[in-house]
Amino acid sequence: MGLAGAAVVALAAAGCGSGSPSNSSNSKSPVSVGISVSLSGDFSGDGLATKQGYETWAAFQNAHGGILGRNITLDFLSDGSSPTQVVTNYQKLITVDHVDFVAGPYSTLLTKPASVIANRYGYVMIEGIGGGPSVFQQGLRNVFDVSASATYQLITFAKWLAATHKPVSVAYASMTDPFLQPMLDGARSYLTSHGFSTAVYKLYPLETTDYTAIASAIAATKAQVVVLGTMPPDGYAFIQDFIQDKYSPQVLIEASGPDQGSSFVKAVGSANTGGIMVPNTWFPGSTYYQNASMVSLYLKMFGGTANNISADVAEAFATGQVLTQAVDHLKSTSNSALEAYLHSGVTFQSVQGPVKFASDGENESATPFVFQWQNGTLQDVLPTGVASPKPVLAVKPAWGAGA
Amino acid sequence: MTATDVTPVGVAAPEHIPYELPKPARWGGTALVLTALVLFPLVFTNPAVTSIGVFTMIYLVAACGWNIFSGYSGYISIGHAAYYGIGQYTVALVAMHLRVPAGWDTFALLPLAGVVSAVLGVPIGFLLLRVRKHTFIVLTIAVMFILQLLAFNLTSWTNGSGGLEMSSPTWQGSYFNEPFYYVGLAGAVVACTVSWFVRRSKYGLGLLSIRDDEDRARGLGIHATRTKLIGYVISAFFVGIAGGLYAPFIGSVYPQFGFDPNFDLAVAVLVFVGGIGTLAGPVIGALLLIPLQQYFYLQFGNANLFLIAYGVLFVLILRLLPGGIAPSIIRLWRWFLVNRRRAAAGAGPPGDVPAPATTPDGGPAGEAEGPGRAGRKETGP
Amino acid sequence: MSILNVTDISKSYGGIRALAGCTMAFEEGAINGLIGPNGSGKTTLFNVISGYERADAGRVTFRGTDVTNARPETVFEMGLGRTFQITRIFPRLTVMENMHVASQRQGILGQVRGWNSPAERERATEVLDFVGLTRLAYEPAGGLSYGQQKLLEFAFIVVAKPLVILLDEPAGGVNPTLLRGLADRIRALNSEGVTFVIVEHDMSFVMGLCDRVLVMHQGCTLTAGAPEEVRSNPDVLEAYLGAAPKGTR
Amino acid sequence: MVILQAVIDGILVGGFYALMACGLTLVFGVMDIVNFAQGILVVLGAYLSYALYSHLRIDPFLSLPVTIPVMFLIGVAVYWTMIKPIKQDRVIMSLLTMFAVGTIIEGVLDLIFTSNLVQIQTSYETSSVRVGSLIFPNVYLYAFAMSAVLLGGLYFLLYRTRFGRSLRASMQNTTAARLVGINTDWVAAFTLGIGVGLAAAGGMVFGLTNSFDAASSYDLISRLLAIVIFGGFGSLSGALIASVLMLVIEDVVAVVWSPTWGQTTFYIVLVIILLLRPQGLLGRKAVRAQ
Repeated sequence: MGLAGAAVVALAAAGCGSGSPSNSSNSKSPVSVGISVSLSGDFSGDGLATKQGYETWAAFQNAHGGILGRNITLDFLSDGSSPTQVVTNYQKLITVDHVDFVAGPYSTLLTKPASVIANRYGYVMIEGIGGGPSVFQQGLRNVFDVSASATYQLITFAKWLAATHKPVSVAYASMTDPFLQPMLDGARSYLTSHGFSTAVYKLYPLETTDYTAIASAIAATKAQVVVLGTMPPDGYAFIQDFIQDKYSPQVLIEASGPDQGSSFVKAVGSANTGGIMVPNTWFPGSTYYQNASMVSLYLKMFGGTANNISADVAEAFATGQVLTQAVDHLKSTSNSALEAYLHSGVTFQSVQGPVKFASDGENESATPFVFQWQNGTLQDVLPTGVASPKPVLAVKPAWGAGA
Repeated sequence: MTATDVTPVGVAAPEHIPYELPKPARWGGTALVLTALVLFPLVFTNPAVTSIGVFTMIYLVAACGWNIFSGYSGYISIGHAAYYGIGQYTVALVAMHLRVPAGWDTFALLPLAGVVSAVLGVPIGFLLLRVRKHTFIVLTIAVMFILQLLAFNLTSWTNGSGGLEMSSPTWQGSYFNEPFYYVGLAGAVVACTVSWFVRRSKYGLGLLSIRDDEDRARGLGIHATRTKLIGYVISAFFVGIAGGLYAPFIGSVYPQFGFDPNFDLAVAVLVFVGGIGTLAGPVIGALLLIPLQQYFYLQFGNANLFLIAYGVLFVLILRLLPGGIAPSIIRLWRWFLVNRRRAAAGAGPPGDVPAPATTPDGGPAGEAEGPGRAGRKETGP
Repeated sequence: MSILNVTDISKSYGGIRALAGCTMAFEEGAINGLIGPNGSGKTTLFNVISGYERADAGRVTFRGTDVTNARPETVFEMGLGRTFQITRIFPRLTVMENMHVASQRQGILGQVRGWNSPAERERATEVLDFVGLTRLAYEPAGGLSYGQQKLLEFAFIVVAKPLVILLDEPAGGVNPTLLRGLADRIRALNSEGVTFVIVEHDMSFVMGLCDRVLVMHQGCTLTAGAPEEVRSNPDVLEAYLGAAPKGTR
Repeated sequence: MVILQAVIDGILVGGFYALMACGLTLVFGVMDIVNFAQGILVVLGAYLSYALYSHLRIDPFLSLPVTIPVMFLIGVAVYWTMIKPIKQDRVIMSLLTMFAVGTIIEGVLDLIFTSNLVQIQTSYETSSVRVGSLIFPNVYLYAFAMSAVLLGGLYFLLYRTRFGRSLRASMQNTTAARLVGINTDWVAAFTLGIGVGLAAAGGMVFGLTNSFDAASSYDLISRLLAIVIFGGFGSLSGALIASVLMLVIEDVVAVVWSPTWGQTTFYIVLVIILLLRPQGLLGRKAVRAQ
């Protein structure tokens, strides 16, 4: 390790000396991390949150000695949510800017081409927001997802349901999305294997703008358990439509939407939030590694309230955390060393909890939380035993009785 | 609107002033551009730059193909992403099922991608070409979305929203892009050559006559439907090839990036900027806009003003260069010639205008509506 | 012997009957004049014959074969070319290119080859020489004056050597000297065996040129015969006075 | 019952799609312009109502008297500055110009409202009327009523007023209209204004029933264009029928089969219709230049 490590450090130093814009107060040349983010196009909303997450991490880490005692500089390029641009961007980051490391863009769609490029240049693609199975099926050894991958997202919920409820029929609906759909299927296969029948299973295209019909179809089944693979907009719409239909299932969990804090409350009305569940890889009040400081720093940098912090922020921050720990341990900026080390089965700490990589790069020790709206606040209720969960409301209050 | 109110050339141009650059300039220019393109990756070896080059080539192939139909026939298709997608899925699926090793072998699939697109283009084109220009524009989009939705829904084939992977070649990063680039360049050369042949052929004249006045052309023995369909299929072929090159380069295929509305607009826009219906138009457009756009993203992508700047720039081009860059160059050249002759002959006759708004190819089709309409109206006594 | 027959052709637009069971025969090798007051259905008849409009009823036969509601391209290929009252040329093509659109080629090879073979160019130039457009051969046709466009349309029909040529007001907007030349050209072609059907309001032109004149009125044939007979026919006068005549447009 | 519910949903939602589609088809009929920016203009309308509601607490429905005129003026302005100068190749040039205009608007909206999804949150958005086992959401009922009123007004404007006459005249034949002394430029400008004004109303409802951002425009425009060719370019009643039909088909298919096939089915129906009637459901034959 010694000699090789030294050599690598020297190389890397030379490498980034030639490239990355070194505008740091730190005497030593900074460690540069290159990221492509979607600041326009379909993913622009999450793209911005992702960028903020990385920025929060860099600011925090630089305040705590950076990496290897060197400052961290972030090199952002915008990709307009297009894989074409992502490909160009990561090649520029690696071959022109000579960044030391690259981190993941937003969404499974873009992480795939990005990780291929990284792999081509022997870079590790460490990411927190590209957990669709297809990312891990590429057979690339340089991809590492610090978050819970799609298939694991709803597993906590499914286990709880199977353990606490008698098998009933479940209504499923999901957007056709490389992340959401596997997520829903993951839960469905587990529940089916535990005797839960399927009342209805609806997939709807991204372009859908009117959900009333799908909602009514679900309502018509009178299913008492509803599992939805939603993005925020349709997440809101479904609940609004259920209320319109006067249909109040006992258990209602949505992939995304209820986690959006105040905008969710505004959308569905605080009185209706009660009992609604959402899986989450992170939450503001989590006691996990450095979470408190991340939250406070984020609020200092970007304002807003803790409940409005998007999970994208934490996922990006966690990515940075794992990178920091690994590199500080290795004492080198060699990507090959990093790849080997991340594969070595070590467990890292992050704002999203422990991170331990399976051979395909999924985070196998990820235990996604389940949250539930109780009395107008989002409480973590599952898994029991982690952090300080509130007891679950096994039956969702009827609409309007939740506050 | 009819040609009547255009100043009669008989008066305007006592001697003929060519509507094209002199032969040496044309051939010299072509040779120059070609050499530049061949040498490009050897000079700029940086992968970030060459990857921009690859995308430029992909769009160049598509643009030339698109222009062969939409440019020459005047039927603007904003749905050719249909074949971009078909090309991508063809290559991905065949490579997957026949276990075609990544690398040079995948390039062997390109003609197949083209052929599949062309074959599917026959029924689709037949259907689309039943309607005339305006409806056609929108109908092409509709068909493109149908295919996109099918790609989402026929999961057993396409793996739906999950998309398809293509294992990428094991080539070194330092020269990974070059093979794609040169294959793309080859494709572009073929596309442009075909475009050149069409423009010069009797068949091409049929297409152009359809652009100007379809009904008149039919009255002169031009089999409009057949002629249009052939053109449509040729263009589908090349766009399919472009898609077939894109898939292995990106390494994955998704419905929304295969059947991509943005691709449609991009191609139409760059051909228009270059000069629709001209030989050089698509080339100029692609070589200019694609690098420019990617560079824009790299430089100013983070600024929210990006979209605004892009839109404004586009409006300006539409406004300042009617008919596109290529015709504008020719207009400039003629203006120069006229002045030189005027200078030679002392003060020229007063009515001596540099160039009418129309040029033999690529000029505006405004008048094309005129006589056509008139012809229609007179049908009632 | 008649080369082009129209039998009981009817065509109406909503309420208006443009053609009311119109029947007429055009003699092979003749220069047929087709006259009649505005709105008597001359142009509609042309459109029906040349396949631009569907007839509601009746038959059109050309060279003995039924071409009722045939597609324009088919009719043309059978040897019937026409010009339009309001000229229709290809404005963005050069005059020379316009001349070549109509020239027929056989087989795929013919389609793939360049659009102007020396032979074709020679013939085109020869026709252009006559209509005096050679000078403008490589200008975009859209730049031509209306009169020039009318001549061009006539020219690119002629170049395709059809057996029958329908001319819809060829004299309109053409200056007198050219007009005389035009008449000569028509006679010349006619002597080579080309049949003409000419709709024209310029009576002196028609009477001077045509061997046979057919008169239409309210969508039917009124009368037909040699120019002088027609001129002396009271019904014709009646028809024209009945519907206030306009001269050439 | 479920199917009946789906049909009702389809009709209610179709109502306000008709608003946006009518704007599009009207503009086309008069000017041969495919207004590619209609999608983003709808979103702009949604944002206007959203802004008025979130800052001045003006109920979205009551904000219409403000937003519609504003959008109308925008439409007129766009015509004079962008469309009128186009001399040749109008059809495609105007299409591209409107696309460019749309891009600019999108950029501006991104700048002002950022790309975070918003929705107009009213008190009545979750309330509904129940008839037997059928549900009529209030929002959609109001929206439907509003659409009816506006479309009725449009009908009156077109068929009962002098302006309407000259507008329909220019629809029939621009040159002729100009000959009989109609100032076709003003007619065109007003028409684009009306089209954009309708987008304001449609956008308001869209913002009331969907979370949206500037990027939402792309899904919208593709649907609107489909509706318009289905109904036949330039035909208002066609657009109306097509909108309702589209939503009903989608919703019913979504219920009895799968939502993913809903849109596909509609598009396939569309293609079949156009095979039989290339000019669309109620399109004027003239559209098919013969």
